Amino acid sequence: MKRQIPLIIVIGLGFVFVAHTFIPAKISVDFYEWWQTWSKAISPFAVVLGVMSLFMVHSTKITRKVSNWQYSAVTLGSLAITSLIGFVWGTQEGTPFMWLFKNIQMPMGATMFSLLAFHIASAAYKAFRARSLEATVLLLAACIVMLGQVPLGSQISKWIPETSQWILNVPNLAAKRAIALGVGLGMTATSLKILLGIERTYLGGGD
Amino acid sequence: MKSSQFKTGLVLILLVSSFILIPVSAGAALNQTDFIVDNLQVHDIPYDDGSGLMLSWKPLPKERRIIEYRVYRGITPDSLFYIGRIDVNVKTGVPGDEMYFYDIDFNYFMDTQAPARLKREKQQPKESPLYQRYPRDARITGPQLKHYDILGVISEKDYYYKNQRFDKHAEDDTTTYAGLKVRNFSQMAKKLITDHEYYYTVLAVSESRKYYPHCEPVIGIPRENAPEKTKNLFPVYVQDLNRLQFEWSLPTFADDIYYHNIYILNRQDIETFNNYIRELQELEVNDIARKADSTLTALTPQYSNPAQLIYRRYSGYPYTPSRTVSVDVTDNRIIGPKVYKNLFTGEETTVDVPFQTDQFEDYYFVFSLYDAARYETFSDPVPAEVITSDQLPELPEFEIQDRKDDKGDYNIVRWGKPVVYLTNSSYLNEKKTRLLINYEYNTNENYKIRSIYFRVFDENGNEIKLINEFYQDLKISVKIPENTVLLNFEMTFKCSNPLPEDYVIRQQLYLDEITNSLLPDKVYLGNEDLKANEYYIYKRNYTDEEFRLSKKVAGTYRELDDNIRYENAHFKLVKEFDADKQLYLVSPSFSVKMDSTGENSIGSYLYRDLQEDRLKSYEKSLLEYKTSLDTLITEEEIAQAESAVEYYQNQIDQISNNPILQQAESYGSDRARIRYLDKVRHYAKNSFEYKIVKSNGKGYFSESTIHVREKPIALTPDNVYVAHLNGLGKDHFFPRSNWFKMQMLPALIASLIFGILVYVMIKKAKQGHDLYIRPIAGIQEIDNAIGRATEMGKPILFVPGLSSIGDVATLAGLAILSRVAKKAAEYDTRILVPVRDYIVLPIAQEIVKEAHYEAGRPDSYDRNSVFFITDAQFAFVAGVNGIMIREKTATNFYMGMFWAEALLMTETGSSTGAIQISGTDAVTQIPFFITTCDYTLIGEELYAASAYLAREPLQLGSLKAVDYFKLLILIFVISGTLLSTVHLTFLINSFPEK
Amino acid sequence: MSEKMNFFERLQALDRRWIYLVVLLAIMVPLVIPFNSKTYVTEPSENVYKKIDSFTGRTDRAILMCFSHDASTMAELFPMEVAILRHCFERKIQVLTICFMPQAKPLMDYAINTAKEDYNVQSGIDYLNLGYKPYGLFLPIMLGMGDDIAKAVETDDQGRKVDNLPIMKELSNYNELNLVIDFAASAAVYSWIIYARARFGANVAAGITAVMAADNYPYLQTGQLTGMLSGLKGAAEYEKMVDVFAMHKDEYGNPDPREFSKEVIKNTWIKMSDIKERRYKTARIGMNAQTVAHIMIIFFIIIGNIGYFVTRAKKKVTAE
Amino acid sequence: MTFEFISNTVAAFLTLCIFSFLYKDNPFYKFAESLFVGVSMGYAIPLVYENAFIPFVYRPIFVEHNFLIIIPSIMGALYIFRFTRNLSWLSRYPIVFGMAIVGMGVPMSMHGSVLVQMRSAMLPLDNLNTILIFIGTVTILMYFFFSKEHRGLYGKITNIGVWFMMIGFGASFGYTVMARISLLIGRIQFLLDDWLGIMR
Repeated sequence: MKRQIPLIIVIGLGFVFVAHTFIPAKISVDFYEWWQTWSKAISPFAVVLGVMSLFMVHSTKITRKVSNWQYSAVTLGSLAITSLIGFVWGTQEGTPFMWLFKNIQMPMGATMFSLLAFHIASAAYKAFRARSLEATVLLLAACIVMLGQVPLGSQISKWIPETSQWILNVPNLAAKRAIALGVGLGMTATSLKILLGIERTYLGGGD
Repeated sequence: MKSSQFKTGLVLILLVSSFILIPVSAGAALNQTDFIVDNLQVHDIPYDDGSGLMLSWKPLPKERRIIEYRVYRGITPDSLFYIGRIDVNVKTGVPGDEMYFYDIDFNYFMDTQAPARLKREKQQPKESPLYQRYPRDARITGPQLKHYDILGVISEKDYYYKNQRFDKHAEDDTTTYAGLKVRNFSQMAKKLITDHEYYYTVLAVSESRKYYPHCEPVIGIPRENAPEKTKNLFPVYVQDLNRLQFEWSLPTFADDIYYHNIYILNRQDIETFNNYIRELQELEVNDIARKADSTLTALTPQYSNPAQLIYRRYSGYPYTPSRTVSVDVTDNRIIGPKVYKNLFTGEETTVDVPFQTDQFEDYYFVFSLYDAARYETFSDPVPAEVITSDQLPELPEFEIQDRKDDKGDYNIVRWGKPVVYLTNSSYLNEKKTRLLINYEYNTNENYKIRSIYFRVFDENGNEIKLINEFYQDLKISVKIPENTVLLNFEMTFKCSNPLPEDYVIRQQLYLDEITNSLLPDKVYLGNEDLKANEYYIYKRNYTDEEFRLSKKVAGTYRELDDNIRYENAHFKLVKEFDADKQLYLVSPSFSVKMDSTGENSIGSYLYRDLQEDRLKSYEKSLLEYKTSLDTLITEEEIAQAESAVEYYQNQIDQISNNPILQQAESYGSDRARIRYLDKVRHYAKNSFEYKIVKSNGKGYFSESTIHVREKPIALTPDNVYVAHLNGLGKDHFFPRSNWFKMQMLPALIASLIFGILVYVMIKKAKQGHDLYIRPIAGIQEIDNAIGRATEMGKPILFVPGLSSIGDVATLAGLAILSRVAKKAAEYDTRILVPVRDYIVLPIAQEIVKEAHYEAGRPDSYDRNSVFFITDAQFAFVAGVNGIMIREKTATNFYMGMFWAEALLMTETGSSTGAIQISGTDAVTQIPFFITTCDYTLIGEELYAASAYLAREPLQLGSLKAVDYFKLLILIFVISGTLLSTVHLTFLINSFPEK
Repeated sequence: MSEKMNFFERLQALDRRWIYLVVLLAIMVPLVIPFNSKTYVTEPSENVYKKIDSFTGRTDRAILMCFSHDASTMAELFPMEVAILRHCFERKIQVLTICFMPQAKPLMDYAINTAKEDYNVQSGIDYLNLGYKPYGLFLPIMLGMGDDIAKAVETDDQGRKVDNLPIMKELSNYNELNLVIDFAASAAVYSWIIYARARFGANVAAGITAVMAADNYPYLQTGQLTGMLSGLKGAAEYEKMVDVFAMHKDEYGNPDPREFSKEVIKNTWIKMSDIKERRYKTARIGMNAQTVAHIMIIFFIIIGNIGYFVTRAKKKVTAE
Repeated sequence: MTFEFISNTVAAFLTLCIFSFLYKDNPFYKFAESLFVGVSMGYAIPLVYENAFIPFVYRPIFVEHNFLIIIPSIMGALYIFRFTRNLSWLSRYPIVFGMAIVGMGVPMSMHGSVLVQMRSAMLPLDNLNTILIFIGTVTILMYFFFSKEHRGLYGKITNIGVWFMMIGFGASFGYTVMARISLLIGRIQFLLDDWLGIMR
C-alpha cells in the first residue's frame, strides 16, 4: 500500500496532465492552475531535503571523527551561520548575508571551474593524443574551431572562421541532431516509463 | 594526535567566524547629518488630471556609498508611510545631480503583502514619523482612504461570493455597502486627489543597510491641468465622396479626457482663435495660482471660441483610444447625426455648419481634447488636404473567427491576401556575386501558401533567375553579376485558394552607399506601397459606448490574434471602511451591459432587495414629479419636471422590462441569481464586434463597416445570453473554449505509438523473449584490458560515475561493473571501485561481492575494495588520482555519468600508462574521453552495452522500443527528405514546425 | 627503462606545474597589456541582436531575460547580460528579468545595476525585475506566462504585485513577451523550447556557455532557437554590435542609432581605447587573452603529439 | 583600507586557496571547499523562506485564509520523513505530486525534441551542405541502431556516421576549451583588476 497509493497518484494525475497537454479548454487551464498553487505550496519544503542530507553526511563524519572531520565542521558551521545571518539581518542588497554571498560564495564558485583551464592545458600537453584516425579528426576539428573563435583566426586567414562555421553548421549540426534525437527519445522513454508505472526508482527504497 | 586535530578544527572555525564579523563590524561612524538628502522638491506634473506629483532631490556623493533611497508620503508631516524606493549602484553612485521619483496615476496602495499592523520604519528613533507601508489594519488605513482616490481591484469570485453586506446606520448615511476584507482585493491602487496636500520625505540607506535620518518633509499639491496639446491633426477632404476625414495623434495622459472635439474655423477668424487659445492658457495659469493664493482675482474671459463644433466623441471610461473619424458633407453643409450635449455645462450643440465645397481653402480645422475639469486644449488650426477617393487605400475584405485551439481568450481577425517581402540581404562571397536574401511572408488561414515564386531581374530587365520556394525557410540565394547596383523582384504565390492572375508583389534591392550592401526598397502590390499603410483594428463589447482601438498593425500583416482577457475583475472605489469588522466598503451595484441605445448601462445589485428598493424609489419620484406637474406654473419648471418624468419612466421601463434582469429576479436562490448575472456580464464583456481602418497615418484612410456575420447564430439553450443581449448588435463574437489542440495531433499519435512500443517490448522482455542486441565493440575491449592487468599483476580501477543512483548512466555503469568484477574475480585480479555517492556505495559493494560468488571465488572478495572517498567533486578526483599513482593501476574504467572533472582523471591515467576504457552519456565529456582514453562507449552505446550484459528486462525492453521507434524515424526522415526534394511537401508539413 | 630519455621524452615528463605557470602568464600578460583585435560577428549572435532591436520603442513588446546560472560561469555570461541590458536601455526596449536559482539573484541585480548606470530608467516602467522564484516553480511559471504573465509571477523583486505596473499595461503573455533569452550553463533553455515554444510559440534565444554551444546548432537551424550568444565570444560580438549600431553617434557626437547591417559590422573596427567604461568591453578584452590561450593550447597539442609519435616509433623500433 | 578592499581581499584569499589545489591537495583548498559547500547551502535557506514560504504558504493560509493550501503544505512537510527509517514512505507524497507533470513531459518532449527535429531533418536537398547534413544525420542514427550488426555495407555506412560524430565532438571540444579558459580569464581579471587594480 505504501508504494501503491503514490504510484496511483502519479499515474492518475499524470494522465490528467497528458490530457491537459492536448485540451486547451478552460477546465484544463483551471486544473493546471490548481496544481500550480499546490506545488507552489509544496516547493519551499524541498530545500529541507538538501539541508538534511548535507547535515546527515557531515554530522556522522564529525561524530565518528573520521579523518579530516574538521572540514565537515566548517561546512556545517558556515551553513548555520550563513542562514542565521540571512534571517537576522535580512537578505536585501547590502546586508551581511549578501556580503557573504558576494565575497565568499561567488568568487569560489567562479574559481572552482576556472581550475579546469589549467587542467585542459596540461592535458593538451600530455594526454590529448591522436591515438586513432577518429581521434585525429576530432583534434583537427577542435583546433580549427578554437582558432575560428578568436579574433586572430580571422586575421590569419578568412578561411579559418569560415571553415569553423562550416564545421559547426554542417557536420556538427548533423551529429548533434542525431544525438539530440536519441537523447530526446530517451527522455520521452524515461517520462513514459514513470507515467506507466514501470520505472519507480524515484519512490526510493523500502516497502 | 586527537588534541591536535581538535585544535586545527577550532582554528578553522575561528577563521570562518572571523569572515563573518567583517561585514558586521564595518559600519563606520561618520557624522549622520552628512547623509541627509538635500534639496528635496515636489513638482506638479503638467497636462495631467491633477493626480500626479514628481519628487526630485540631490543624490549624495558616491563616497557616501548609498545603496537605495526610500520615499515616504503622508497627509501630515508627523506620520509618513513608505511608498517606494530607488536602487543605486554603490560603486558608481548616481551619475547626475538630480534624481526623480514619480507619484502618479493609480499605483500601489495596499494588498495582502502589507504589514498586518502599524510598523515603525527600521532603525528609527522613538519620535520618528516614519512608518512602513500602510498596514492592512482598517483602524489605521481606513481613515486615510478619504485622502486618496482608492480603486479596489476585486476578482469576480471574491466580489460576488465573499462579500459581507454592510448597512450604514448613521444619520446622514444609510447606504448599503458590500464589505470586503483586504484579502478579497487583488490590490488597492491609489491616486492623489487634486488640490490636496501631501507631505514627502526621502532617506538614504547605506551599503551596510544603515538607515540615515530623513530630510525635512516637503509639501506637494497636485493641480489639475489642461490636456496636452495634440501634436498632429490631418484633415482630408475627399472630393468625389464629399467627405471630410480626420486623423489625429493620441495623447500621453489620457486618464481624464472626456471628449474629443473637431471644430471648423474660417480663415479670417484665425487671429481671434489664437487670442482665444492664449486666453485659455492664461485662465489655466490663473486658476492654479488662485488655488495657491486665494487673494488673487479671477480673470474674466474676453473672447469666445470663433470655431464651430462639427464632431464630438465621448472618450469613455477607461479611456478608449481612437484615431480616425469621417464626417459627411451634404449640400454644402455639415450636419451632425445627433445633438451633442456637454455633460458638464449642459450646453447642447446642434451641428449644422455651412461648408462651401468650392471654397474649401477658406476653412481650417482644429482638434481639441476636453477633460473632466472642463479644460480644453486645441491643436493648431490646419487646412484640409483635398484628394480624390482613388488616393485612399483600398480596404480588403475581413472576417472574424474564434481561434480554434485556445481556452476561449482569442478572436482572430483576418483580412486580405498573402504578402511576401524581402527584409535583408548579405553577400556570400568576397566577389559579391552570390547573394543571400531573407524574406518574410504573412498570410492567413484562407490562403495557405503552397509555393512562393521569386522572379529576379537585373537593372536592365533581364531575368536572372526564377526561384520556386516550395518550402519556405525564409531565405533564398541568388547568383548575381558583379557590381550589381539594382535587382528587381517579382513575387507570386500558389495558394490553397486561387489568387487573381495579376496578383504580383514587386520589390527592389538597391545598393546603399553607407552600408555598402543591397537593401530592400518599398514593397508594391500593384500600385499600393504595402508598408505605407497601417491597419487599425477597432472593437466594442456590450459594455462599451464607443469602439476602442485594439491594435495598430503594419500594412504587411494579414491577421491578428486579438487577446481577450478571460477574467474581468471588478474595479470599485473604496471610500468607506468599518474598523471593528476590518471591512473595506465598496458599492454593491455593478453594470451588466449597455442598454439598447448604447448610452446608459444596465446594472444590478449584489443584494436582491436593493434592486427592488431602487425600483420603488424611482416609482416614488415619478409619482412626485407627476403630481407636481399640476401645481407648477413657470414654463421652465414644467419642462424640467416633464423631462424628469420621462427619465424616471424610462428607467423603470428599462429595469422592469429588461429580460436579463427579469430572468435574474426569477431565480429563487440568491446564489443562482448572482451566478446568472455573472454569466451575462462575462458574456457581455467578452463579446466583441469589430471594424478595421486602413490608413497611411495622415488622414488617407478607408473605414470598414462593422463586420457582419454571414449566418446568424442559431439560438440554443447554451447561448440564451445572446438572445437577451440582442438589440445592440447581432455581430458580436464571443471566443469559445476549445477541446482539442490540432497542432498537437502528431505528438499524440507519436506518443501513442511509442507508448505501445515501450509497453509491449518490456512485456516481451519480461516474458523471456530473446531480444537481439548487436554486440558492442567495446565489450570485447573490456575483456582484453582485464587480461592485460592480470598479465602485469596490477589492479583494475573502476569508477561508476559521479552521479546518484537516479541516473540511467549510473545504473548502466553498475551493470558493466558486474561484468568487469566477475572477469576480474575469475582472473584473480584486484579491482578498486571508488564511489562518490553514498547511496551507490552499498549497491556497488553488493555487485562486486556477488560477482566474486558467481565466479566461484568468494574468498578473494575484499569488502574494502569498494569504498567511499568524498562527495566533493574535485576532492573525489584528487583521491582517485592518488590511487592511480600509488597503485599503478593497469586498466581504468570510467562508466557512468561524469562532469567537468572527467578530464582530470583520464589525464592522470594516461600519464601512468594505463589502458583506459570509458563510457558516458554526458555529451560534453565524450570528446575528452575519446582523446584521452583507448576506447570509449559513446552515449547510448553505454546503455546498449549494459543491456547486452545484464539482460535486465526493463532496460532491454525499453532499449528495443527506442530502437524500433528509431527505425520509424529513419524511415520517415529518409522518405520525407526524398519527397520534399521532389517538391512533395505533404509529409514534411505534417510534422510540427515549432 | 634506464635508457637515457631523449628530448621529447623529457618534454613529456615535464612537471605539470610548469605548464600551469605558462597558462597563467599566457592569460595575465594580454590582460595587463591590452591590444586591439577584430571580433567578427556570427549569425546566431546577429539574430539575437536583430530580434531585440526590432522591439525598439514598442510598448506592446518586451523581452524576458532568464538568469539560470551561478557565479561559476559568470565570466562568460555576465558580459552578455550587461551588453543586452545596455542595448535595451539605450533603445527603449522593455525588459523583464527573472531567475529560478537563488545564486542567480544577486548576479541579476548586479547586471541590471551595472547596465542602468548611464540611463535614466525606472523599475516597473522601463524594465521589471521579477526576482527569484524557487526552481520548483520553473515549469509552472514558464507555462503560466503563456496565459497571463502577471498571474504566473504574481510579484516582482520588490514585492509589488506585477498586475498594475505601467510596464505590464500591454503585456499579457508570450504574444507580447516576444523573446525569451535564457542565460545558462546547463540545458535550461531546452525547457523553454519544449514547453514555452511548443505550446505558446514563444521566441527563444540562448546566452550560453561555450561548453553547450555546439550542441545547440540543430535548434538554431530549426528556428526553435531564434539566436544564440555562445560564451565570451558571443558576449564580445554583442558588445561590438551595440557599440556599432545602437550607440552609433553622428558626426557631431549626437546619438544616431542605426539598423543592423552585415557589411558595416564586417568592416568596422572599434578601438578599445574609444570605449571608456570598462564594463562595456570586458568580453572584448577577455577575447585577447583567449586568443593567446588558444594558440598556446594548440601549440601544446602539437608538441605533445609529436612527442607521442616519436616515442611510439622509438618503442616500435626497440620492440622489433 | 576601504571596506571594499577588505571584501575583495577575502574573496581573493579564497580564490587563491582554491588555486593552491594546482600545486597539490592541501588544507587551504580543503577548507575553502568545505566553506563553499556550507555557504552555498546556507544561502538558499533564507531565500527560499522569503521567496517561497512566505508568499506561497504563509500568506495564503494566514492572511488570505485560503485554508485549502494547508493540505499541500502538510504534504510538503512530509519531506522531512525522508530520512527516517519507518516513515520514509510518507515523503513519497510530495515527490509524487510534483512528479505527475511527467504526463505533460511525454507528449511535449515527443513534440519538441523528436517531431520538430524530424521535420527539420526532412528539408529538401538543394545544395551540398543539406545533402551532407542529411547523410550525417541518417548514418549516425543508424550507428545507434542496436538491432543490426555493423557488418559489410551496413558497417561501412555506420562508419560514415562515426566520422560525422567525431567532427561534431571536435566542435564541442573546441568550445569547451574556450569556455574553461574564459572562466579563468574572469578570475584573473578579478584578481588583477578588482583586487590589485593593475589593469587598465
